[in-house]
Amino acid sequence: MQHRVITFVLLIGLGFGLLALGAGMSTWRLPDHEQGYAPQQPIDYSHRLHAGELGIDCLFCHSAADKSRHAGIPSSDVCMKCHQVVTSSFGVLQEEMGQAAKEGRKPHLVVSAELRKLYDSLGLNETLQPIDGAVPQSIPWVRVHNLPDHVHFDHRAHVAAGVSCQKCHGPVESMQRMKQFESLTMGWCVTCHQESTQHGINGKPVDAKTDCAVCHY
Amino acid sequence: MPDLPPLLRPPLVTGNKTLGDVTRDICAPMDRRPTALWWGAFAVSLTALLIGIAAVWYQIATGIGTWGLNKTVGWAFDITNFVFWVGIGHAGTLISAVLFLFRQKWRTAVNRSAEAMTLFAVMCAGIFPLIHMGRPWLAFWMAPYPNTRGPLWVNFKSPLLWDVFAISTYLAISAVFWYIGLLPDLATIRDRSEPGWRKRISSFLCLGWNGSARTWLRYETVYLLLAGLATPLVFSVHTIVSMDFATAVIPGWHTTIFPPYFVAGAIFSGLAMVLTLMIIARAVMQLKDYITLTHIDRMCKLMMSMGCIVGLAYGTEFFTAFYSGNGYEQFVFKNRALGPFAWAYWTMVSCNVLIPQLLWVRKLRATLPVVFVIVILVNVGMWFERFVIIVTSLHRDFLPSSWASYTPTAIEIATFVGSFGLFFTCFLVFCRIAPVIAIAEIKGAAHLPKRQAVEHHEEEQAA
Amino acid sequence: MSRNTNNTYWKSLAERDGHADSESPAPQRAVANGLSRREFLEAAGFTLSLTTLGGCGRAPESTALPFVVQPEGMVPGRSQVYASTCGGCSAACGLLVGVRDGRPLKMEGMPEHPLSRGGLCAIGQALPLALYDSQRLTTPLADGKVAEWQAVDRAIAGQLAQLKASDGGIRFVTNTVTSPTLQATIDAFLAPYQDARHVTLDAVSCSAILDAHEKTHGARVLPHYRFGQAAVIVSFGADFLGTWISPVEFTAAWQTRRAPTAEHPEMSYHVQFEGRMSLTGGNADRRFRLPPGQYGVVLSHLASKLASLAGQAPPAGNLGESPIAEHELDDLVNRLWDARGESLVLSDSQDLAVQLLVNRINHILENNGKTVDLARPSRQRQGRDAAVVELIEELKAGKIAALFVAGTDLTHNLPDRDALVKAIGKTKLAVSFAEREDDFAAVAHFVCPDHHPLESWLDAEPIAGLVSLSQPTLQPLGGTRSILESLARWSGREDSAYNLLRDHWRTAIFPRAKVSSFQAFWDQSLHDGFAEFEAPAATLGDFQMDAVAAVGVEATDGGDILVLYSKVGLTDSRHAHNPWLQELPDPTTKVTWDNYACVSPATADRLKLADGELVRVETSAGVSIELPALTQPGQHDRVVAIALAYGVRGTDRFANIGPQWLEGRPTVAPGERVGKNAAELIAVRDGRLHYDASGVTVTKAGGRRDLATTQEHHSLEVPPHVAPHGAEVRDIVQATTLADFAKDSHAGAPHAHHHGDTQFWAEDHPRTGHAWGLVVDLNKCTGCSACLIACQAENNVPVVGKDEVRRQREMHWLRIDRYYSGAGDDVDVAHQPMMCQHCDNAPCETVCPVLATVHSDEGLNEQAYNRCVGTRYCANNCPYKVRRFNWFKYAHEDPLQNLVLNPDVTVRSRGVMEKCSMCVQRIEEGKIAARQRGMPVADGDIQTACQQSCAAQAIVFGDINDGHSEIHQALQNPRQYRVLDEFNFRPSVAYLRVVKNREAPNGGDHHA
Amino acid sequence: MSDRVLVATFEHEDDLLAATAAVRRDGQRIVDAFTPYAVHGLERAMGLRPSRLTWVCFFCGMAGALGMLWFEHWTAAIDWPLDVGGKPWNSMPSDVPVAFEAAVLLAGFGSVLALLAVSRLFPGKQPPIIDPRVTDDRFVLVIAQSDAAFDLNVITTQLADFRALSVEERVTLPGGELQ
Repeated sequence: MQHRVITFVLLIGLGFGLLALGAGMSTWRLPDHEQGYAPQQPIDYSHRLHAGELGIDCLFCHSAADKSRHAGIPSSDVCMKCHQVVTSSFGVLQEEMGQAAKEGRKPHLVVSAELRKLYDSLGLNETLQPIDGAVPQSIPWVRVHNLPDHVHFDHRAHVAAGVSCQKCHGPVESMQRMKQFESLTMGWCVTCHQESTQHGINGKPVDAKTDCAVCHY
Repeated sequence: MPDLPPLLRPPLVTGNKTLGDVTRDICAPMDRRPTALWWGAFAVSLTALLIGIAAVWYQIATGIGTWGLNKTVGWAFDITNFVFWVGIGHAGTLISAVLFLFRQKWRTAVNRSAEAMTLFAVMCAGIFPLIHMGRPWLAFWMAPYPNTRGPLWVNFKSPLLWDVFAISTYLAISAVFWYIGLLPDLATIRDRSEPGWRKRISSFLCLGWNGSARTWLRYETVYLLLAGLATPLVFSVHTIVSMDFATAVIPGWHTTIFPPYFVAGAIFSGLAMVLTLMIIARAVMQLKDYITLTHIDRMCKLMMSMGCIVGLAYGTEFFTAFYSGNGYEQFVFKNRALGPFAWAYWTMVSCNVLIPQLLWVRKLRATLPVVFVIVILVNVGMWFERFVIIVTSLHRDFLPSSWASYTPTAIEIATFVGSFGLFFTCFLVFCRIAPVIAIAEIKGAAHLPKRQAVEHHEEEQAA
Repeated sequence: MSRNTNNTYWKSLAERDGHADSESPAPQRAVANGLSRREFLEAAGFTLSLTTLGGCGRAPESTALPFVVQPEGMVPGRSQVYASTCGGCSAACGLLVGVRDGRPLKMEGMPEHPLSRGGLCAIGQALPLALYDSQRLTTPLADGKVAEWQAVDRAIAGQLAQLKASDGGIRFVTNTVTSPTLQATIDAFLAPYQDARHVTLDAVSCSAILDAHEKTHGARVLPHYRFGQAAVIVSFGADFLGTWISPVEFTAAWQTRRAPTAEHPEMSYHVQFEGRMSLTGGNADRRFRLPPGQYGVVLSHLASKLASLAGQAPPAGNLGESPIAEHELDDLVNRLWDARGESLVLSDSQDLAVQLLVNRINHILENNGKTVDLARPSRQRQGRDAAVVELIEELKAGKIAALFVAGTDLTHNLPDRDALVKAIGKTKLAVSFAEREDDFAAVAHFVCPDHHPLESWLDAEPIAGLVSLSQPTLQPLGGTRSILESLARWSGREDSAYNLLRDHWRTAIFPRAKVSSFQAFWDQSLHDGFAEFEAPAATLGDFQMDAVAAVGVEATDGGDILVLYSKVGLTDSRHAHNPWLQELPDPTTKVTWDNYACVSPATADRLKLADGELVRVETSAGVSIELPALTQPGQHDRVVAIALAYGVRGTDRFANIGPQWLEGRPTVAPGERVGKNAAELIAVRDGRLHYDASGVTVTKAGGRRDLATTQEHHSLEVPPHVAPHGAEVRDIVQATTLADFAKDSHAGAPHAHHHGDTQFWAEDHPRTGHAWGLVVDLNKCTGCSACLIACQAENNVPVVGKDEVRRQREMHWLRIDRYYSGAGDDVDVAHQPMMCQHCDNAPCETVCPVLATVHSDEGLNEQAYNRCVGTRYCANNCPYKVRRFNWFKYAHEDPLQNLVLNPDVTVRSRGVMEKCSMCVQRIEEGKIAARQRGMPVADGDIQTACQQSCAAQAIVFGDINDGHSEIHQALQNPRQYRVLDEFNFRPSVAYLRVVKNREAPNGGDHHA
Repeated sequence: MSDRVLVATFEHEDDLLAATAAVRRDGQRIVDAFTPYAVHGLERAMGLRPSRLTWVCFFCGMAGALGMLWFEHWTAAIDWPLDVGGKPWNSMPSDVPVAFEAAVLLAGFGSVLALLAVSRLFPGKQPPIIDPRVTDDRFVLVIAQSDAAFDLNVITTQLADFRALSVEERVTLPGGELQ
């Protein structure tokens, strides 16, 4: 009798397990299948703020996307183009400005915690002046979109063909933390290539080849 | 007409056995403790198997470079062994299925062990295509399963893929054929065993066989169907194996004669291996009454005729090359006979064509030591046939700049030895745990004269 | 799985649900109907493991580090190309350095360069590998120990200060210095000292040519040979296509006259007299086997016959008996005479008399100023052997106090090493500038390692009036220092190499250029890589007839004749540390990783030698060397030829270069080096270093050393005992003679072949877009093997080591098949670059079970490495045997050396097949670039690595469907054929037939 | 529902055959016979119809062949047409071998599984053993007792004529399985 029960429980377990597998099929992944990957970044950078609310063009920061196979992660000096001046959120700055006006003093420099990390990495002190002897360091961003070494994806070709960034990267402008939106598996790539060749991109006919050597060499 | 039938057809089972005797005799080896001879053979086989496992492990861990292959000779021992074992695997099905279809009752003495041999030989064969891959851990890519690569399936134009399907189908069907044949005997074991592990296992495995006439009827139908399926299958498998070469462009491979040539060769080598095992089993397992000299005589005749077919194929190959007017083709065959691997070629010709001619002599067919030596030589010769086809064709192909030689490494030889280890280990274990002769079948066949009488009786009554 | 850290663990379901009785016994049977906790957990664990399966497979986190400040113009992932000058040898070819993300990766020839014209030899291609060599010195050494630059500078300055006061000699030994700045720096460095001299020692000296010109023209110059203007070329031993002086330049010029067309069936006539079988000899139209000692006799005959034609007095002295038949000589004389001013006679002999005769003949033929340019002489070889010989004497006499050696390995390159080392011990100061601790550096007091050429500022003036710049392409990897800086510092000026160079250019080069702004001149030169301007004409005297005398008898003392030569791709011991070059098969012998004694087939028969059996070669001076023998067809029967630049100190590092496994054998035996140093056999005669010697004895030494050869069968002829009637010779390499070609431009095509395109199945694959193809002109291809290294560098082809090559497992995607035909004097050599033929009916594709190799829309045979499971069926079924299998995991453990890997090409893992991809990464790059421009791919936009490197411009790549492309034209060439055409594989690679400028194909018995 | 049956045991197949034929001629219903091997002629004697498993085999084989042919065509020519060695997208001849193998595989497994299903054979099944020697050297005939024509004595005598070793009455389990 006891064996019956064990068998029964095992069967239920198996059923639930399979159910879990089946239900999670869309998120279920083989090794190297990274859909939904959203690692913690060294700086809590928000694409929603920059690309969404502020409407900064993708190519402003990822300027190599139409020049190189890598879109490129912006160098710190690109950040400093704005953040030389913008040191904290607008509201905080405004508040300090108002406060200063009220107190009749020059506004203090208000630096947000996240931007402080940027300035630290560049070796800048409280007043954003270089610290003597400090060597500026790169910010160790965590790669979100990883393709295996045997795949050669070239941003140029896709940008030139008019593929929108969101096609592969998803609605980046709404992402607080960057995540891998699509599966980026070979099947996903090939399907898109086949469909693009059939239907064109934005009405423009393209010849998105599905030869192996388009990606593998 | 008292003595006439036995003169025409010698009895399949001698010694005047009853049904019970048959059961007891055949099950006896399973009940006895293993003999010293068995233990010795098992120890040797197991050692060989372990050597093979070590070699394969080392090869997979280190790389195919541990074999003697090179840029020109990409296959040698691996595929030679593969074809060799597949070939051996053919006689089992042939004896079982083809002879069954032709109502050759004498097959009952040997079909069980021949089928087991098939199974083990195909297992040995299957290992080689697997381990010969550069990345065997990706062997599952050969299977057309849905994957993350989207619409990328497999290449159904590749003979190697045909091979995958052929070999796995063959292994599966052979295993089923063997297992289905084993069902009644497993029930016999179940019913005569004392309660214990053997009874438990056999009653689990015999699927609840109870000897019902209705089941027997369906069973016979399915057995016939399986035999009918296995017969073209066995031909298709070696045909497909031969297509690995025949559809290639390499001179010496690219030959339309290969399918029949390979099938004949496979049967030839398979018969040789069955005979080898039969002669050993007969001596070791005291089955003289079941495996009679008649059986061996017939097997010898069959084997010799196959040898002649193979010889004809060798000649035809040369003629085709000569007649083709293709210099590359002609060269390959001249190079086989006179080139650096001439020794292998002439070993093959002597072992496969010349030596079996001795079997024309009836006296020699009845002299078991002689037959034994001949079948061993045929085994050797058939191994060399595959070696010659593979290596001599590859080592000097189109561009003389790429000509190369081939020497096996110790790892390769150890792997080869290991395959024998696997084969004999499996076979020895099989001899211990399953009836080596199909009990139910031989019972059906042994009492042939009586039943004929009954049938006559019935027919008379019907009339 | 996320886990709440303040989990409370419940003991039973009941407890969790709040019904737990505090006194409840240990819950052995917590679940009612007899299911124990253990059993429950088993079941639960099983379920859990299934669910976790869904969450598995997260790759380890990797970071991406952007620049802090992105350098202007730099785009990550894009190559930048810098014009520079090759520092591989003193030929100073133009170089384009491809730099990717801060590291120089790919060397390409500079198409605009007036000398190399886009070609680059194997050595140049292999430069980056030497750059990323972890065994290069990174610090100076003092007495063999790591030292600080300051300490070394102080010590050397101290020594030098003492020397200034004393009369001890200072000698500065270098190889030929083509750099004007370095020359000026050396001169400036030596100026303050009383007895200071600069001695030039070349790895292979051409001293006799300069000495001869000193005698005949009154100026010690090396002529600039202009092969492009020569209709008749007669070379006595000079391997000008392979190793001699400036082979890339010479090949580029030579090939311009090697392409006969149906309309103009004309080409140059190239005759080679030589003792061994050189690369150049193999490419000659007519080749005579002549030991070096007999050059003089033959030249005397030629000179006297030509003199009489010209109505001049023959050279003084008696004519000996000519070893060459009279009618052959007459024929040659007539051809030379008819091509007056368009002919060229040259020799590599170190025999002054021979070089004088050469000068005389060129003088008679009015070649000076045309094919032999003395007005703008070459500066690529300046060695004066007399000075070297004098240096050795001085060293032995202890007269030298300080010895500086740069760019050459003094003790390795000279004979009698032990005595020399002892003599060097007498100096107070021995300084080496070597990049690695070479033989001299090991005995030097100080080693002040110079930068690798790719790390340093330098210049070069290979031909008077052609000055080129060499610029650094990355920060020095180690603590090395430019020789310019070191010398300036010891002369009291502390400045960077850049400033030193620029200053010299401002003061010395700029004035010659006759332009107004130095900055503009400098910028332009730096951009172009070179600057060309009128050179002041060299002051030459009238031709001194008296200086030339006929050579009557063979300069010999019997016995066998030794010829020392440079191996193509390994001309200098400095390159012996480059595994690409060590594994580069010699273009003629196809041997890698070793030097050996080449003997003729007759000698091998006589001594009963098999390849690899050791022979002992002993000179009359009693110096001997033991080397494995190699049968070399076409070699003179009395000649034994040995390559220099082997046995280099430190090459024992390669012992474990290949895969390590049970039966693997080390590439270099313990305690040995790659090959043996044959410099010990160099003879010093008449104040010159002679690379040939007579009176040598060759004996079988017993024992063997297996040679690693990439080719085992050396003829297109199958061995006679297995040859089918009518198919004894395979028409893989098709050849014809100029005479036949003039009559029928399709001459040489086999008759039996079908020319229809029979296809058994539907043509499902029209090539509507691009159709990539390659055409190789076998008549231009010299076999120099630069393409092979270019391919290796471009495509991350691994080095496998000697043992693997011996097992026939070299990995080169592009190989050069070499076939001999004929025997004796009539041995012809054919070179055929063989790479994946990208067949439209590819046999490899059909057999791959997993679709790892399929065809692209553009006619490429693609290999997807990551799909490959390694059945090797494709390689077996490849009729051209061009597929290469990764038998092992080839080493990529050296992180520094990995910097050389091309990020555009996947590094292949163990167990996969690979092969020529027709540089598909470049095709894709070209297509993407064109798409960005919005224009179609133009012909020439995309070049394969092999095509780019080819000095002979023998390789044409392009789009066959483009009616205006060069390849489209090439395919219309009547010489075009495809290998194994009769099998209908439809290769995308075509070859152009060889045309030899002669009347009849070589006669005599064919030799396998 | 349980039935009473008559179980007769024989030593030779000839006796079984003859007894079966005779009992059936007399209009008795034969439940089953149990033999150590396939006794040829028994099915005729018992009046069993030929098995229809051949049809299972045929249809499975056809399904295998056609299914595989379609699959091969779909993968090679429709889902992702790849140029393999210049061959046409759909090169039928090369599809034949695998289709054949698939046919054999499906036919073989189909018939065997059908056999097991129809005969209710499965691993671990513990069938009632009517006589342990039935798989050795005994032949057993089971005759239903419920029939109107059944007369125990007549049949027992008749069976004794055919040298039955024993004749005994037994009761079947509900569902008709013999006990």
